[in-house]
Amino acid sequence: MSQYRLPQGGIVNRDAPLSFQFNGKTLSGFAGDTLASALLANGQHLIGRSFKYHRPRGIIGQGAEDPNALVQLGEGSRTIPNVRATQTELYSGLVANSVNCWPSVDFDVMAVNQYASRLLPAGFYYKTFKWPAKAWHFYEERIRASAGLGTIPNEPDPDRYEHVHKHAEVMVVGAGAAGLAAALAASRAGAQILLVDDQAELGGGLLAEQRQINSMSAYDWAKSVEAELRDNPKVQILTRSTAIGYYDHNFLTVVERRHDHLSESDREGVRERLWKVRAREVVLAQGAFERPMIYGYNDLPGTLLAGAVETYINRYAVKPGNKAVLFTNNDNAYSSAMAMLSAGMEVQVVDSRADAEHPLIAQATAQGADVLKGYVVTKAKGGKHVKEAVIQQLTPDGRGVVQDKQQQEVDLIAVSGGWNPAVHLHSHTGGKNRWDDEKLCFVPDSSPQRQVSVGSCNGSFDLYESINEGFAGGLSAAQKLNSTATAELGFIPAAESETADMRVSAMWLVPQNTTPERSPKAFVDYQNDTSAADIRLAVREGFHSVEHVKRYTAMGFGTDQGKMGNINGMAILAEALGQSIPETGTTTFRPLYTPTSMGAMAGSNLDDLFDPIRKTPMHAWHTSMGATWEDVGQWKRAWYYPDASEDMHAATKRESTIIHSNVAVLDASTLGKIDIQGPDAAEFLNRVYINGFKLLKPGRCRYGIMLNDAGFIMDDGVTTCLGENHYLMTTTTGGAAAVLNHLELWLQTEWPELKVYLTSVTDHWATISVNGPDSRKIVESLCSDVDFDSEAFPFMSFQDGTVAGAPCRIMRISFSGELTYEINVPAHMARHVWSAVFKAGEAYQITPYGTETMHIVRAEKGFIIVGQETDGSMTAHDVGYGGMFSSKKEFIGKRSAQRVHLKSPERKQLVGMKPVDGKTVAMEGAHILTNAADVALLTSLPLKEPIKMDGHITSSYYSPVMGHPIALAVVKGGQQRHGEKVMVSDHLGNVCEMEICATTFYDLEGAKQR
Amino acid sequence: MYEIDCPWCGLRDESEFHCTGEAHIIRPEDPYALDDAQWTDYLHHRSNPKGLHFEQWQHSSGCRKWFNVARDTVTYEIKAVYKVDEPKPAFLLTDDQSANQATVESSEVKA
Amino acid sequence: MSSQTQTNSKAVFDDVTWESPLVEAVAAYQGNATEEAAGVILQELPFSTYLNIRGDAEDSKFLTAVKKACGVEVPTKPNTYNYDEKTGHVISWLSPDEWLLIAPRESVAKLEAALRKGFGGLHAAVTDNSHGYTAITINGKNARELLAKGTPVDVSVEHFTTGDCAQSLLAKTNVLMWAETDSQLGVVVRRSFADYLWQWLIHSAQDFGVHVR
Amino acid sequence: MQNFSIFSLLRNSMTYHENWQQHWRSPVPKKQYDVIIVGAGGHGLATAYYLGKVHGITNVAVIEKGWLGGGNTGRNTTIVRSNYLWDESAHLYEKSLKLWEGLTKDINYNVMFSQRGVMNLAHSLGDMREVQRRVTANNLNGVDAVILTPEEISQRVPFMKINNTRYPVMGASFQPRGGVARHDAVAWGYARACDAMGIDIIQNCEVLNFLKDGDTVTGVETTKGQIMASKVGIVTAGHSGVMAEKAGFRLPIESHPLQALVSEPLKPLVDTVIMSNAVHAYVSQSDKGELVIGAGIDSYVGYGQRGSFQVIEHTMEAICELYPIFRRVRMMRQWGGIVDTAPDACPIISKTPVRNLFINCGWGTGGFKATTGSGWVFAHTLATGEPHDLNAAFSLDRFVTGKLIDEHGAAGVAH
Repeated sequence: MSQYRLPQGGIVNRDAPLSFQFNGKTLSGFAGDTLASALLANGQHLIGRSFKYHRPRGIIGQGAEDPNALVQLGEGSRTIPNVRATQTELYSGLVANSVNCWPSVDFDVMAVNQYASRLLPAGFYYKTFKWPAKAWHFYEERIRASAGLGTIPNEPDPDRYEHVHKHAEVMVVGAGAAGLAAALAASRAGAQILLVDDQAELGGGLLAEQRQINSMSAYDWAKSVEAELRDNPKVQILTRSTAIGYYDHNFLTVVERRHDHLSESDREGVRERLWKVRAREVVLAQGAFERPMIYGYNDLPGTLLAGAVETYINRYAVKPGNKAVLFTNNDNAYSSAMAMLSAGMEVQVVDSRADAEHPLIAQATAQGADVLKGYVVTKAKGGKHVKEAVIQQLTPDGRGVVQDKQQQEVDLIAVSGGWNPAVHLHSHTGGKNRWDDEKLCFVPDSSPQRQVSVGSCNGSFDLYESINEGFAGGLSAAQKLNSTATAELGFIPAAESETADMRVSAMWLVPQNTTPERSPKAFVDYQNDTSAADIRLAVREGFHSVEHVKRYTAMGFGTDQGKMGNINGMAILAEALGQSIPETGTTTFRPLYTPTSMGAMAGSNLDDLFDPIRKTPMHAWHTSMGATWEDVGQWKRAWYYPDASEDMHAATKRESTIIHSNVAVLDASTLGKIDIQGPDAAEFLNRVYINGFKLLKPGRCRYGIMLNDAGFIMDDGVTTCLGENHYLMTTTTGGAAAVLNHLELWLQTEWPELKVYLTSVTDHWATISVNGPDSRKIVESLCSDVDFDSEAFPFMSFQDGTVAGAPCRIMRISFSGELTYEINVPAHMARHVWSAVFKAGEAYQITPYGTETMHIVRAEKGFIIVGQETDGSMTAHDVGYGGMFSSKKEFIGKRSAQRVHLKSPERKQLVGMKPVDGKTVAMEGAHILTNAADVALLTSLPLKEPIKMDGHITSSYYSPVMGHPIALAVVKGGQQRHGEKVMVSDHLGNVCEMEICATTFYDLEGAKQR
Repeated sequence: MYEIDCPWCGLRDESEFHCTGEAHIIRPEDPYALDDAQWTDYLHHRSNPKGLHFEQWQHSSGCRKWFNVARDTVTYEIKAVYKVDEPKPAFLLTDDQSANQATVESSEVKA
Repeated sequence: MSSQTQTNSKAVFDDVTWESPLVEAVAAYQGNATEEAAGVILQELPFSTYLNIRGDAEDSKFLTAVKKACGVEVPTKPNTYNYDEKTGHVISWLSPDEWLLIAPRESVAKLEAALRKGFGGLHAAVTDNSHGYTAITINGKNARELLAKGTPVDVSVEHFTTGDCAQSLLAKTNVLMWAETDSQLGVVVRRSFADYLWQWLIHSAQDFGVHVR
Repeated sequence: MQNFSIFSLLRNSMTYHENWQQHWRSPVPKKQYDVIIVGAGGHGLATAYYLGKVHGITNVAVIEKGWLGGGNTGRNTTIVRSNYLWDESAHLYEKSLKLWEGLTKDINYNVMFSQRGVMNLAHSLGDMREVQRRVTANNLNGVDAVILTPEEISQRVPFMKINNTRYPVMGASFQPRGGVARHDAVAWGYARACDAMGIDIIQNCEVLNFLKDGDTVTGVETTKGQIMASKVGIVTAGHSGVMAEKAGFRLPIESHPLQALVSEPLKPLVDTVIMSNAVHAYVSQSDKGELVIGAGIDSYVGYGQRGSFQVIEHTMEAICELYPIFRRVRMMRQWGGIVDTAPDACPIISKTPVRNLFINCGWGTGGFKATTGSGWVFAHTLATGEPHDLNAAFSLDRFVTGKLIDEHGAAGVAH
């Protein structure tokens, strides 16, 4: 066992040794160790290198506050960059490597930066790397290569993550002394509780506490409270779980680490679970972070926070050194001195307070600590580990140091600059903080949320005071839910404990014989190498707001987000500005409390579950026919049906030929369908469509265009009058949800007096669209109770009928321009009818067709597709449907359509286009040049000056039935330019001459569809 | 992440709702009596206040009804939830606001 | 709520083959545990009748018309349902003027006609949406934990008990959830989203052990 | 103004950097200026800079209620591109891009403009049509743009999941000259250059009201007293509605939270900017090594500089789906800006109903990339009293005439 592991004590499991690897060396620790405590047990302090100067960095803290102890954990697809050794439970087979150093952490090439550190102050990169003009890319390459800490895994993550919703009456964050007391009170008061703690074991600081509570050891008391809580079914406890974000109305996110503490081979199931908690009341008990002391080379490995040293000794049975200096400005740190003494270490206490007086000081002195009052450590010496502490006496006014120095040989400097309450979660939703001049820290003040902070995160650092405050906080939370609730603690925490009213006096920056600029670098942000001199430089250059200083010096920008040094930095800034700390203020506390994996924040909605795949009843049939698919919103639609030898062009050529010659079938089930019932149904339709619907008789259908209130086209579709006061509206696939919302918004908020009800029936009906000259024969052969004679069953009408045994609605609506019978069948029976149609059509070479062919044939007829011919900026006039504009009635968009620009002649209007050479299929999105001569400029891109354009091609295909390519386009003043030849250019720079023509190419009179 | 008290379904998570902009924007009785500038005031201009805002929300994944919410756009506190046909809650209005609310209400009552 | 015995997701009625939206999914996405060991038991209830009813809850004529037509009181308390053991009819509250009547497959025509007749001069409406939905029962000791992975509604036993229903999000689709007993719940989902939701349920229940009945 | 270069850095390191002067003064405001600019964000400072540099007007005050560069300039995802669809937008954003290319030299301040290319992914046929239309229009408007095939995308971003995913990547528009810049440096660089021309930047000074003579603006009432000017320009982004109300006119603007988040610093891997409108997420990697990720806006009006978790959740789903190797990478910090969006997602750089009072707002989620061009055209508008050709189309009264420039209309979902 190494000389740093204490022979007894701590709560590590000594008969469960665990071997692990650090930078290729095999070491060992115990179950219950963190990677940090195990490394310290092996005398390994040096972990990594700092960001800018690549100075050696060692373990300094015990949890989320540590800016230095970052490692690349694990290898291959399970590697995680920038993991904190202080937050990593040890497991057998753990592999960790230092980050941001090459070739090794001991011999890092980039360490040369330290010697150039005078050339690299804060913000140096704004001042240089500017010559020659375009050279930034060259410098950036090298800067980026040296930037960043860990590396991103190069294989996809094999693990699973998930989200869970949780509702809690009282949520307690943190299970230290205050948190346990709060949960105990709420539990006894009968509330339903969620208790969350980021450690594997409940207790927090109690796990390293030597004092007694309720006449038992702090550890035993913690275990007794835990036992009572676990016995109460209304209490849920989450360990290894961190509350990472506090959002409005008491919504908190908690990430539970489920198996990162196990060896890789033992891991199974979900790796991390994100709890989405809605709590009626929240009690925050997250504790506090210790502040460092800011003196020359205070960043050398072997420098630790005093509280962390106490924890390593008492909880992990590891002494981080043998001969220590404890440099403090407060009474609290003396318990750390006693811990070191009890571990057999030599301790020299350097207390900046000449007038330091407290029972703990007497106890420490009695146990052998030598205490120097009114002294400071001005500098630490050492290379990759601290070797000496330079101690000097403060001048009587405390603002300077006397000349002579004491040099003390040490292998550990424990520092304590006072404590910062963890006000992060309190502040996430705009909670205010107040500066406490006596405790020298920011404490939580008001908050818009139903929350209370208790214990040291509220500035109540004394153990017994925080138990009282925790219990009171938990009870008051429970009483807010049930005013009659009561609870008793059952004992009085040592009222006049000798550790009460501990004091602290300011020592934000240790004075030196010279100015901070000329003395050894004193670090405020250990990860980003921000020194006190950098803060003063920022002020000198005009950066006075704390936000400016933070951004200019990168203070608090690291992965610890300034948990350790930010307040010291703000104090140094206040001093430089001649202001108080409250006047200088803090930077903004933001989620995430501690870095959290993207996988946990994303959850399980990945791969096919990323977004629903909506399927029509015939989905499996399309797959069996080898359909290729197209995403249309959340729907999958069959795009085309290639046989073995066909590409898209060949397949659509076949499909669009047979639709005109024989018969072809489209699955149109994805269109939106809205059932409209009520005495004011017709009036309602009149108000939302540009054309009139009051005269539409039962059994008849009518095409309508819908504008938004700004007068632009938002959707179109056919509406059928099913009976008196009963209509069925269809919408585009993509527009279905938006149209239903649009209609409901107007109905509920603007026209509540209209008696009409809307119900979506999109999924109730499947739509089998049978197109082509032979369509009638096929449908007629399957339906004996409908008279198919074109007088009895004319175009744009519908009949109820039984098709292949199923009760259907047959509609004579056509989007292909061919004779079409659209069979609407209740969805469960759709496959049955679909198969019957195909069986009946075999003799006529019946063929399925997809959206690509649908696009071609509707373009042959000049039918628009909302969202392709239109883009939210087109009016009904622009697409040639001005005639449908009813002059008699008011409708949505009509007033806006009268605005000047919406009637101007130079607007883009829908036209047909065909290539002059009769062969070239123009690209969709190709643009029409205003001046044909500009074509000559297109040889050398990018153009020096923009050239004028008159519009673009919205749809473009080869049309087998026409024997030449056809296109639809929107062109300035297009309706008056038929016959004109224009030049068209696409994104590849191809140019072709095309002729503007009417939008309808095929069956101009529309005889076929009748 | 808001929690909104739907007038019918009670307290529900924000993910079930959708905000569709400012409330109490009354469609002019006769749009054609307005010139384009006045029409634009109705169509596009919004108060967009930094503070108390009366807005429309839809319980899109629940009962699908619209309702109004009075919310502070800085602290995100929801001060009141009320139905579409109800006036702005009086306790939230300053004196002059409640004065012009009275006039607005009278014009809002349709024939 | 399970208003009829389980028939598999493909069946023939009056010589017409009916297919539920989960005919492929039930085959493709199997459970990973026996019924006894499973923490979650999933089962589709295909081919029920789903009639959407709209009307004025304050109009007693409307309420009595519905009661007369289907034998179940119209629930006026938000997010509750009424269930008639005898007929297997259920009416769930959807919104202040909207309800969903769920009944056995074969009673759709009779019920729709009776309702329409009852509504005569009233401003009320009935719409057949039977083929637009399917239902999935979610039973077992981990049923509520599974739902909590996908819906923000509090589905704990204390707050979502027999007689309660709620429209909300489940994963990325809208559903109508109902609680029958402590360990028997279910969802009604739109047909085109059913395949996705089944996949999500199977994926999210794998750690509890899921059995498909 | 001390010149910044490697030589001045060397010289000052001799004296331990004690002799660097402040980049900008914090002067007591004068009583009278030629021009007052309300808002010392990127656009406000750029306006002042070009007023001085191009139009020789330096008797200018830039008044800021907080700390300069503290609004959206200091909290955006730093993307710079000009591949917009409509001619008017493309011309204005291209003007900005050309100014970006010379900015570091112009203001002698390294804004670290890194032209590493910007990719807009297409996940459906509808997206591909939009890409083809936009890239064609870009080329004809003098904007460099090409369409990348899935294979070409894979070569540049090998770790992107292109296939067997819910919405496969079918292609992308790519603008090689697009990229990212260091946002704080833009505000600080402009501020320093303005100060050097004698322009006063007055921080911690809130405009409480506008002073008027009839319908003409004559100055502003501030927390530091009255300051008069013959022309006033409002450049307050998310707070434009608040300012307009004080000045007595209304805007077609709503201010929404726009959230973003950043990962821990990592060794460089993402060398270009990747945007995906369909799945609402975009990502680039900063020079410090952080993955900078942007989300969509929250649907409600919000001045709290924070948004709802569901937006972050959806963005993380999109990033984890597109880049499976990122799932174990850890996010460090999330925040929000206040973006003023107009109904057609285009800016308003225009005269207002109040004479000599001009407004520059409505930039929505696209403000940072336009900082230079916006300042340049607004300086012209303030100096001459009339909009420049580049911003004439972005007038307030376009909402009255209906001549909207709808930048988010083009991506409507088809059939």
